[in-house]
Amino acid sequence: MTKKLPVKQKIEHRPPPPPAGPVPWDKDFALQLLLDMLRIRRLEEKAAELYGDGKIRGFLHLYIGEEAVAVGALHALAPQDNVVATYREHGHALVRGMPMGAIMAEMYGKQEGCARGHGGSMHLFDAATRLYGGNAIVGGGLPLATGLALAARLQGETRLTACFFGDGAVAEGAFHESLNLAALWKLPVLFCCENNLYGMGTAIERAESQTDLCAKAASYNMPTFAADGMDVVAVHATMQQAVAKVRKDAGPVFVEFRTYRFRAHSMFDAELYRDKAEVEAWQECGPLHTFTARLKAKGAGGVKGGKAKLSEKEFLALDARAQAEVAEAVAFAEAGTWEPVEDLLKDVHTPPPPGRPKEAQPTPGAGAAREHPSPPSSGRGMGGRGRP
Amino acid sequence: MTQADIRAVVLATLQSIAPEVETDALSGDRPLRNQVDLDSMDWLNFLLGLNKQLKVEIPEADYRKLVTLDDVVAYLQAKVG
Amino acid sequence: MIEFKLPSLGADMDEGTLLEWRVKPGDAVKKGQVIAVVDTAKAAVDIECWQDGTIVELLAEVGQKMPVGTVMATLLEAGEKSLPSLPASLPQGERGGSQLPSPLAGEGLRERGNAPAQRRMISPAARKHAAEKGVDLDSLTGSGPHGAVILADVETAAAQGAAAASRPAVAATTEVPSAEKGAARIAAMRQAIATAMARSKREIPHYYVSEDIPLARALAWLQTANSQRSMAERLLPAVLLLKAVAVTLRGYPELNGWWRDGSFVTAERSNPGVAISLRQGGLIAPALLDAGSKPLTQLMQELTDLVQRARAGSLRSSELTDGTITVTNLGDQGTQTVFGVIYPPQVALVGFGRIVERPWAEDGGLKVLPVVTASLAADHRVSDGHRGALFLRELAELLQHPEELDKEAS
Amino acid sequence: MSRKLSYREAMREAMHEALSKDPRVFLMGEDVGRYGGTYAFSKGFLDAFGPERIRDTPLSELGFVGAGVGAALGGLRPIVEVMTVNFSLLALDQIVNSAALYRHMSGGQFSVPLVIRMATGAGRQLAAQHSHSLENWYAHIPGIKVLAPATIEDARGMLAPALADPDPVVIFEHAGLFNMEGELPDDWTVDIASAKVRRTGKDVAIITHGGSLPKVLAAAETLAADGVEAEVIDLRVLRPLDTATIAAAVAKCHRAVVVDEGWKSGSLAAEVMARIVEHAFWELDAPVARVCSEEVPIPYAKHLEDAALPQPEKIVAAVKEMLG
Repeated sequence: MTKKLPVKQKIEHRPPPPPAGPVPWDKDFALQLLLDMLRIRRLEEKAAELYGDGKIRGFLHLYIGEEAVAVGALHALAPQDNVVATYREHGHALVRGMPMGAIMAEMYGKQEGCARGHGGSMHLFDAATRLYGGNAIVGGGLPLATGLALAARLQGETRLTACFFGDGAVAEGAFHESLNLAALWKLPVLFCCENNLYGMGTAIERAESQTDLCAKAASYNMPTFAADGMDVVAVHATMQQAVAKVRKDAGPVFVEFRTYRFRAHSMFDAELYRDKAEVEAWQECGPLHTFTARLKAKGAGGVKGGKAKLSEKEFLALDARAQAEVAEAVAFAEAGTWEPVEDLLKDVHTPPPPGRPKEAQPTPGAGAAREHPSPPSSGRGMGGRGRP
Repeated sequence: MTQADIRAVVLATLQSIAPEVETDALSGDRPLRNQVDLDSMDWLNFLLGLNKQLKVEIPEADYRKLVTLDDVVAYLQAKVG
Repeated sequence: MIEFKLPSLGADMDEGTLLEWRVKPGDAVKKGQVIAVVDTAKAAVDIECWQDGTIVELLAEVGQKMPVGTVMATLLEAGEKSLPSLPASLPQGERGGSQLPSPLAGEGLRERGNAPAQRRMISPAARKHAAEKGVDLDSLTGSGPHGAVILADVETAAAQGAAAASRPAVAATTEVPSAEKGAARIAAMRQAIATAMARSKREIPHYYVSEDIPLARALAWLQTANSQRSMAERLLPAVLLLKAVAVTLRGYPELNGWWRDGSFVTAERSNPGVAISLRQGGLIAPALLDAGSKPLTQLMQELTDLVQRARAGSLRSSELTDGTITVTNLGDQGTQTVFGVIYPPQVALVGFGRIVERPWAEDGGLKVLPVVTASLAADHRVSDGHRGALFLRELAELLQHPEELDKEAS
Repeated sequence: MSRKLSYREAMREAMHEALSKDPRVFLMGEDVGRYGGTYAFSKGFLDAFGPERIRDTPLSELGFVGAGVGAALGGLRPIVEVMTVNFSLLALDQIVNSAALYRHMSGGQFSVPLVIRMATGAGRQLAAQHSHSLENWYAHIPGIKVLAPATIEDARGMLAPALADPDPVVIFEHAGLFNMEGELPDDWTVDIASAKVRRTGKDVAIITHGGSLPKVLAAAETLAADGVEAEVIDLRVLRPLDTATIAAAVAKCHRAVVVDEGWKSGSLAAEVMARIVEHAFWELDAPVARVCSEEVPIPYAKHLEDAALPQPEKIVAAVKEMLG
């Protein structure tokens, strides 16, 4: 008896038609998400410029074009949830609540950065918002997201773990092993695949025998969702469903966001592997301007609501806010300081616990708050939540 | 002893304690210890030196009268007579 | 056979230059006797010998700069049989840096082979080469790191052995102008302080506590005492403070001693090192030995003498190494409070600011009193803030009973 | 006669030559084809040799490195490019448990004529996960040969003998060398068995390999200005080590400093020092010293990364301390 094999999808390299119609949200919420997308875009444009100036070094992977995914998805999570990200994670860190100054200072390599300048662009970590990195080995985050979910389940916690990774990671063994474990053990992991069609310079159809990534995930016996990653409304709605599913079924869910990166893989990339026309077609459907155009033309407030439209003035004010925040973050990073070379060997191992509690002097950074992070603060101070 | 003689002894004693001091540059009416770095031990040795040179006993209660170079010279002159 | 090595006189000293030998071969020396004067980065220091014995050979030459641990002389232990053919009988001029192999020296020094604890450092290459060339390694002075005998020493000895032993190697000592020397000395001292203080801040987890101490009673007592004394015998408040620190330390052994090789060693006596600033710049902290058990008058004399000798650059080595705690006293020209940096390997430092009249609340009323702020910087590896605070409290209490400090002359 | 060439061009030429000469040779790895190689080592190869022989792989290191082992067993001569040593950790099982062991495990029946190339090293502010120097992990394993070309000549010449070798050969190419240019003599010859003296001297032997070689040569120039003549040994072959050349240099100079970008504990430097003690102990005039990376994950910030890695100044200081 032969079983019918799933058909290999012809992967579409053209973008889907841009979303239309009114945005089914309160205007305030819509503007909040628009602002977050603007914040990511302006931050990264500045980062690219600063890279050229030599202020930022190493690898710098920009998220430009993919902003709708992090913004739409992360706004569907609760503060107590865990987030595991990749090396293309500036947006995730920012939306999750990390101060922009701490991100910028980290990229500068200053000790006011979120990781004291130890990690740079690829390794943003923030215990306070439960962001477990900035993982720079493709697929490296999936097993540990599975373990975070295992810890939550064994400790009776309600948090889920959202793990972001690219389509390239789907080819790694770690993907398959992690999905299998999570499904086998019924762990609350939300596997969020940011499918931008290219694993570094290799198009997905050259890397995957089955380009329908949901079909792969489904083979591990877990629910799957797919959404247009260029449409923040679709991303958010799909993510909400997926989150609800994980919480309800207490098992893993796979979500694929179809998206596109407008810039090179990293700052070093001649982009010989894709057509200029393809990039331009996707840029036409950029998440920022399609969402903005929709808000301007049709407004927000849902079908029945007041359909409050976005004015150009409002948009410019939002953009000015984002740009001011970036300027402030750059100033914060510029004013930052270098960790003394004498501290080079610090944090290789966890220091021994301080002596008898009664006479112990407070030890910086070893407080309970770092082990059990509090939910993200609503404030957006410039790196204010630094170490003592 | 003339006032000039006493002044010369005072300056010589001072110089034996603080060799780096330029005695010409000292002003007579400003507190001496603002002009020369003398710790308590130096100050004691300075007074002790004057005591030896001029055979003048200086009670501890009088230490506070000796602020400027002019004070010291005047005090000693009164004692030497 | 005893090897007399250049001692380390502090965390900041790693080499010294021999200025003078105070003994010659054949001299009997007593424990504690000054046998040499060595110039360190900080001062010219008298070097004491720590065993009774007889000088056999002076290995270091005047003007020679050597690392700490260099064997400067050899001594026969008291009672050790003296050999008639010791190199002590050789004229000194012939025992230059080159150290020609001498059968006599070989005989006498080979004794040392029986004491593995004092094994000399000889590089494998030097051993191999010496065996090939028949050079007696025991006769060589090492020029390598830490005084190790290295290949070059063997080669020099072999070459000179071949070139006939007639040329005495006299080291030409060129006189350096003293002003230049002074500048170099200051720079060297700065470097030494930098090394010691950087090490302190790097290695010692300091904690700090401070306490304001009313001194009305102490100063009044001092005034009365001084009014009956001749000028030369008058006491400074500093002496009272030093004595009080030394006496109080008896109950706080964890503040009095040294951190060595990863653990704390308590000192039996308290020898407060007195921080003395030098006129040309820099700082030195020689110790007032056993200050707790000496009468105030004697302490005052010793302090006067110590300050004078520190400034003249003639301290004894034990005064530089035996400090068990440092006391820094800013005196009446200083600021009100000082928090010091511990001088390793010590584990504590007491600082006194300027004595000033301050409003003082007591028994529901306000008075004006002379007050000094005492601070303690101490090593958290050894003691805790709680004990440090108790120490200062007890020190404050003791200073309210100055007459007892004078009695403490057991 | 000679011509000027970069390390990158030399490596590219070597691969081009291998692919041209032997139809059994093929190149496989991430972005080697359409992208032209992550470091442009295989630019133009896809057009020249076609997609069957210039094979782009998914990000599946364990899979494609293991497939290389299988292809070698099956009669081909694969060149497998692993983008960096950092990602080779994902393929470690196939390298250590398959490639290295097959010959011996099969009682000599199956050899694995495989070449694995990978970039290695730190120094470009790529932070902890992208800055490893793990050559010594591979050099620990019997059954594989480990090479570290650090000159234009070696970049040009080591691949051919590696491919000719009947057993697996791992080639470490330090990313800091790729843009280095140098003269390639027309009559170059390269072996994969010996260490080479890159500079002659008499006062101290400095033993190094890979990306540390230019740093050591710079340090040697500084030392020369102070009258210290350093002999510089480039190990080139990290397994098996050329003990004779090391021992000869120590016998000549009587002092040795080992410079290795790996972390000190359990480093290749430790192995070289052990060999010196085993084979040249009686020639030593001073304890052997080493300059390695500080024992900390490589930090991103430049001043910290610089402080963590061996530098010419550190090498000069180590030599001077040794000389006393």
